[in-house]
Amino acid sequence: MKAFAYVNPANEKEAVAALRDAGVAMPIGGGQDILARMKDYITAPDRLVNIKNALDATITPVAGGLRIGAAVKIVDLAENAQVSRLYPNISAAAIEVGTPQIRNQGTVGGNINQRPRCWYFKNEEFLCYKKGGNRCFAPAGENQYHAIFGNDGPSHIVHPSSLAVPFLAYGAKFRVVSASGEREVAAANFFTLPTLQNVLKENVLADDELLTHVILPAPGTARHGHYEVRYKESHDWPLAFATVILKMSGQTISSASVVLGAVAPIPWRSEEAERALVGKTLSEATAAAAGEAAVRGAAPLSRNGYKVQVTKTAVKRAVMRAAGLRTV
Amino acid sequence: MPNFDQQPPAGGGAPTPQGRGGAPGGAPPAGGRGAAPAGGAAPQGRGAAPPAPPSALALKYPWPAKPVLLGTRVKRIDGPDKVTGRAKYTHDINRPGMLYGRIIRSPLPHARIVSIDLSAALKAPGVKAAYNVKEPGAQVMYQGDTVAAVAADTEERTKDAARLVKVEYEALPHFANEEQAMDPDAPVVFMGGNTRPGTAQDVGDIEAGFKQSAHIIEATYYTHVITHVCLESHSIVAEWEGDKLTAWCSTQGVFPSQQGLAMGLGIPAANVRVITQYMGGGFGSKLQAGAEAVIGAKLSQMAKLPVKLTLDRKEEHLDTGNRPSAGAKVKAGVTADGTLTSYQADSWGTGGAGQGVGNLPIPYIYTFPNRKRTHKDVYINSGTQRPMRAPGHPQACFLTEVLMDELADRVKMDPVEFRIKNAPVQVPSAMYRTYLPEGAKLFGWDKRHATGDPTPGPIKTGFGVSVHTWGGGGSGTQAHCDIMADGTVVMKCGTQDIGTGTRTIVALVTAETLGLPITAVRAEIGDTNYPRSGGSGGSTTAPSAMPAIRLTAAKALEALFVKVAPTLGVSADTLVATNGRIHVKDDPTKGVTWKDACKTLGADTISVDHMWEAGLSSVNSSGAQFTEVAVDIETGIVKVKRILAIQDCGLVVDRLTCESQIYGGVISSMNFALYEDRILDRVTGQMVNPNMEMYLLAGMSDIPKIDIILKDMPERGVVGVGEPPTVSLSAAIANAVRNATGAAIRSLPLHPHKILAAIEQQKAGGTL
Amino acid sequence: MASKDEKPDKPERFSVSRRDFLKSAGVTGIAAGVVGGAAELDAQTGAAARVLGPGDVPVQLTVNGRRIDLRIEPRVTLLDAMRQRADLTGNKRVCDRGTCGACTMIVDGRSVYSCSTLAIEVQGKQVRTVEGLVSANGTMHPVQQAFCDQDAMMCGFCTPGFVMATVALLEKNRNPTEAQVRKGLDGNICRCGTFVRVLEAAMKSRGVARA
Amino acid sequence: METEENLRSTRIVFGVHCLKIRHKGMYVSYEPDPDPAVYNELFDSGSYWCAQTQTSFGPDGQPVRPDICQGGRTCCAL
Repeated sequence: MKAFAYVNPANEKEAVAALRDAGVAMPIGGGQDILARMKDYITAPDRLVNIKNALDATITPVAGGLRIGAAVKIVDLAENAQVSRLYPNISAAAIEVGTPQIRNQGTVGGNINQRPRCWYFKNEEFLCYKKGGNRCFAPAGENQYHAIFGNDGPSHIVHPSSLAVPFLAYGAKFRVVSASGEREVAAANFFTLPTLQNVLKENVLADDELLTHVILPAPGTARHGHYEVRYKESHDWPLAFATVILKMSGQTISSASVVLGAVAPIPWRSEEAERALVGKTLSEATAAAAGEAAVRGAAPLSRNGYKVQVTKTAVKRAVMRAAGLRTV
Repeated sequence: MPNFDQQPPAGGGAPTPQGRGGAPGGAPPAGGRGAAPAGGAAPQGRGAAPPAPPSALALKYPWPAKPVLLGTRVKRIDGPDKVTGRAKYTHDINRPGMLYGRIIRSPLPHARIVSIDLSAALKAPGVKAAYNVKEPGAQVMYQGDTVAAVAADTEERTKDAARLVKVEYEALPHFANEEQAMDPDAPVVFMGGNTRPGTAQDVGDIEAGFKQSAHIIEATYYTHVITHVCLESHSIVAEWEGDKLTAWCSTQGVFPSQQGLAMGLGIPAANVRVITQYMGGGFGSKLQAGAEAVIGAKLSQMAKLPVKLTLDRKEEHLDTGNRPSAGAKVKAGVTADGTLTSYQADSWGTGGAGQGVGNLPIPYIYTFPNRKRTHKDVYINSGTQRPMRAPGHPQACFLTEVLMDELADRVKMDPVEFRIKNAPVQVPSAMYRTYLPEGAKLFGWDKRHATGDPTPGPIKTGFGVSVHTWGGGGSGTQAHCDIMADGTVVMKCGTQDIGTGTRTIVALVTAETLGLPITAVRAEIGDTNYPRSGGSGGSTTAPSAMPAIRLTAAKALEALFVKVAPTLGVSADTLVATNGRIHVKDDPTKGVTWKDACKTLGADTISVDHMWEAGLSSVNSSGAQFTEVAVDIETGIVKVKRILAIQDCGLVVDRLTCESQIYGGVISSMNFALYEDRILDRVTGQMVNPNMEMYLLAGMSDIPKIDIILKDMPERGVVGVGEPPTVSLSAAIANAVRNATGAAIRSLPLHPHKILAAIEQQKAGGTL
Repeated sequence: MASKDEKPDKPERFSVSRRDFLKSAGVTGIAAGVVGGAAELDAQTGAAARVLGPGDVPVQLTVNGRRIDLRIEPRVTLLDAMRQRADLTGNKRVCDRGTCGACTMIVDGRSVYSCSTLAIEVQGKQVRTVEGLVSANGTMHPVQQAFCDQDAMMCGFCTPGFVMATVALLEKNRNPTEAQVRKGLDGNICRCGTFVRVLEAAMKSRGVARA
Repeated sequence: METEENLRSTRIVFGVHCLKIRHKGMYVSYEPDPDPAVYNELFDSGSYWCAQTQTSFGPDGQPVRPDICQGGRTCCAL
């Protein structure tokens, strides 16, 4: 880890000011992702700005929804009664993040903004697009955990955030501040598919901006289902997961939100699956059809074709959970 | 210590009553050695030495018929030190003025070093020493190969300085996997060739055997490379006083490390003292000092200050050994009634750069009367293998035991019944004919369905079984016992405790022999200043050390009897020590307490040496493991639901720590089957998962219910048990997955992609 | 040497200049020179947070109820500060990347990976290491005793971390179910394979008096 | 004596192989089996190293193995 200077601002204003530095300044939340990257010299800031004391760490009701501070610890999100009542898929995702120790340290903002888990990105030897290099090692290499959607390149990572997926599905907005003001960005517009111009990042956050809040609209009456497929039950990243929110009109699905995780460079909304659900009644057959629809556009790499089947299953089972059906 | 073949065996052999029955790789008692040299000629070199007759002491002190402590559940004596953090491992040794060392390693799998520039590093803050481990012009043969080293006053500054070392490389052709190395068009990367034929065998007439066969299976089986992942990384704290080195090493052998450091540094072995009081995990890779220890000691020598050099996790994955891969293209036959006929295999495997897989005892355990085998060691540009927990056996077991289930299916026999039919002759070290039916009954094997779970739904369950063997004998260890006038007992032995409980059983056997509680004995181990012992490898620690401890304690006790006897007015040979007293054998009232007995020593101390003798230990063990798994056929995820492990290890010394080793072996085998995988990028040859996040290991939620049946065979003496229980579960899991899904599972690890592909293949036409 | 179906990289001179790798993380500007010690940010930013380091700075910690004063760089982790500067070597460094749990300490009542926590960030918080579980009269914590009784260790290198994770779990939930215990200990890895007995020890420790 | 068997066998023979070659079997205390096939099987993990370099490469940078550590290399000590 390269030596760095450390700033511990007390509020948003100080924090964004501290991010402006002649060298490279970066925010540190729970630190669970950035410190590991710094130890591996993937990231080498000259200054770390602690945002845990500067940003909001509370969960507050607003307009029938919730406003979640970026400094809220993942454990506190997972165990929050309002969150689990209004947004059960967020609780379901949060309790599966990392390990107890990671959930105790990691923050909501850090989870959303963490860098890719890709093993090429995370090893210094591989000078890939995301490290300023001129290639992605995945297509010719070991791509068993890489993307099956959004694979136009240049990078084939999967987005690492578990929380981003249900946030997007629930229509969250992210509040962002910088020295020059603040803005709100819909979660749906926050994450970016890689292009040669933006490949160094996974979202629209500028280097001097901080994500301060996740603002969740009132969920209305809905059915919720979340399903993660994990190789290991203990600490592991999902092979694929799906979050499903269904609004019902009587026995019929009137609207559906289906978002997939760990399958694309961004949290991946599946409009195909949503279309397969709307107008249908809840059943295992509907769920299976949604699963099939979800993967119709999949474009796997050489060694991750199995993730198509895994993703199909995750969608099917998430719908079944929303329907209150037994999944296995 | 056995060394070169021409040296006569030390100590002689004490054949166990059944001879060498359970030797791996073939059918005891005669013939059938899996990898016996071709042609059947008697190998030259070592001759069969007549067993040394047991001494009078050994005859007088066999293992007690009615032990007080032996075989009971005795708590680890160093448990309190470990749970409180008081136990000092090599990583925990902090010496005054100590520097931190670090090795600069090659990022490339094969390259020539063009230049190394240490100048910036030498000028960096806090740096006290740096040197080239390899000189320009030399080649690095794998990612992680050593290039240079540096030491500075804080670890952070050492890492900074290491990054200032500028190395220029010229990349050379490399192999990232066996396929690339075996390509006939590949350039020659390794001296002696990229592959090399290994031991062959040709026994009987395989063609005749195939002609008798009602069914023949031809298939390819494969196991992958895994790394040791010792939690305490390979490390040294080196401190010089003049030309004498004291080295705290995270090692499985203080004496092997002493020799390695001496030869690596070019100094007399007598000038090296190695200490290993606590050691954080050793599975074979720590039997040698390793380059890392020599480099740490050199840095210390150069800087004239103590140096701590602890490898980081990435270095551990890259350059501290691995378990080699093993594959075999097999053709095997069976008669209609389920008798094995012929086994033909072309096997291969890689142990990395210039190293092969070693002996692969296939076919494992079972008796194929006709066998023909070729083997090819394959060299790739990865870190070199080091012995890993039962070398060759987990691989050979998988390659054979999966085939056995497939053969059983062909003849429509139950896998347990089929194994019993073809198991080697029943002897105390090969108890398959007993363990298989016993385990089947306990496990509820009668509930096993035929191949392919017929129940609806995505979750399919299946049962699997596998058996194993291992050596685990001992010899040679020496010990020293002091009994002092105040009653203090100290047993010293240069063996080391790698977590198996050696310190505890040294104290336990001493206490048992002296009739004392275990708390009355101080066990001092893990130091080359103590009497000589071997490395803790090959499951030899307990069978080597326990006879030495027993007899050394007995010799000390006899000396005490001589002192005490006159005060009791009896002759020394009438005395025994039980329950904290020394008394006449048939009259417990005629005696004195231990403390009073020791007072007769006056100003004297009893101080005796003795060593291992035959008769108190033996060799070879056997075991069987059963498992039930659940396979989600829509995701390919395998969950192990429960495990039953039956294991013998001769005389059980401490039941509690012995069971712990079996649990550990089983879990390690489960990791091998399901999770662990050293993954090299096929293009660049660099490891993509050199950490503990992407190199997967089971956590608490992945651990199934595990039942252990520990067979006590006191009449056999002590047999080591560190390795055998880690051999067979991976094959049993694969068999259970096959039983659940009906799909052929012929390689590890059982990653979801493989399971789903196997199911697809089976649906598309099947492989059964 | 790549396999036939994939184009091998041309052998090339590979100069290990690390600078290339560092200009890569989606960041502004180029690496600045050494930033001075503690200083005020300049006026144009309008903010007043102090910049500490990158050199040694005073760091005051409360560990096991005892005050420890250190002068360390901001980059020093809590684990390394304890192990290398305070001779509290009970908690171990194994993966050093927040995965294995051997470094688990309890900070303000919650288990954390001390390898992935900066020492400078736990000032003002209550830090507990495995050494702090033993009472003043030398009695082990009931969880430590249970680990000894059940032989919930082999080499013992993961043990302090498991003990701390178990204590944190039971302080949060006095009577967890077996499933909760498993999930609560999922952040720790044992390579010797002592999980069965760690689970037994944790289950036996349920409801025990707290430290 | 360089017989074909010596070359194929993993056994290390004094007078044939370099004195600095090491393997696991040399460092564990094991009652030597009168049958060399058994003995060598048990401890032929296929892992060899050089006592001088403490790696699987000799001082000349070439691999350490019984079949190539038998003279003819500058570093061999027979």
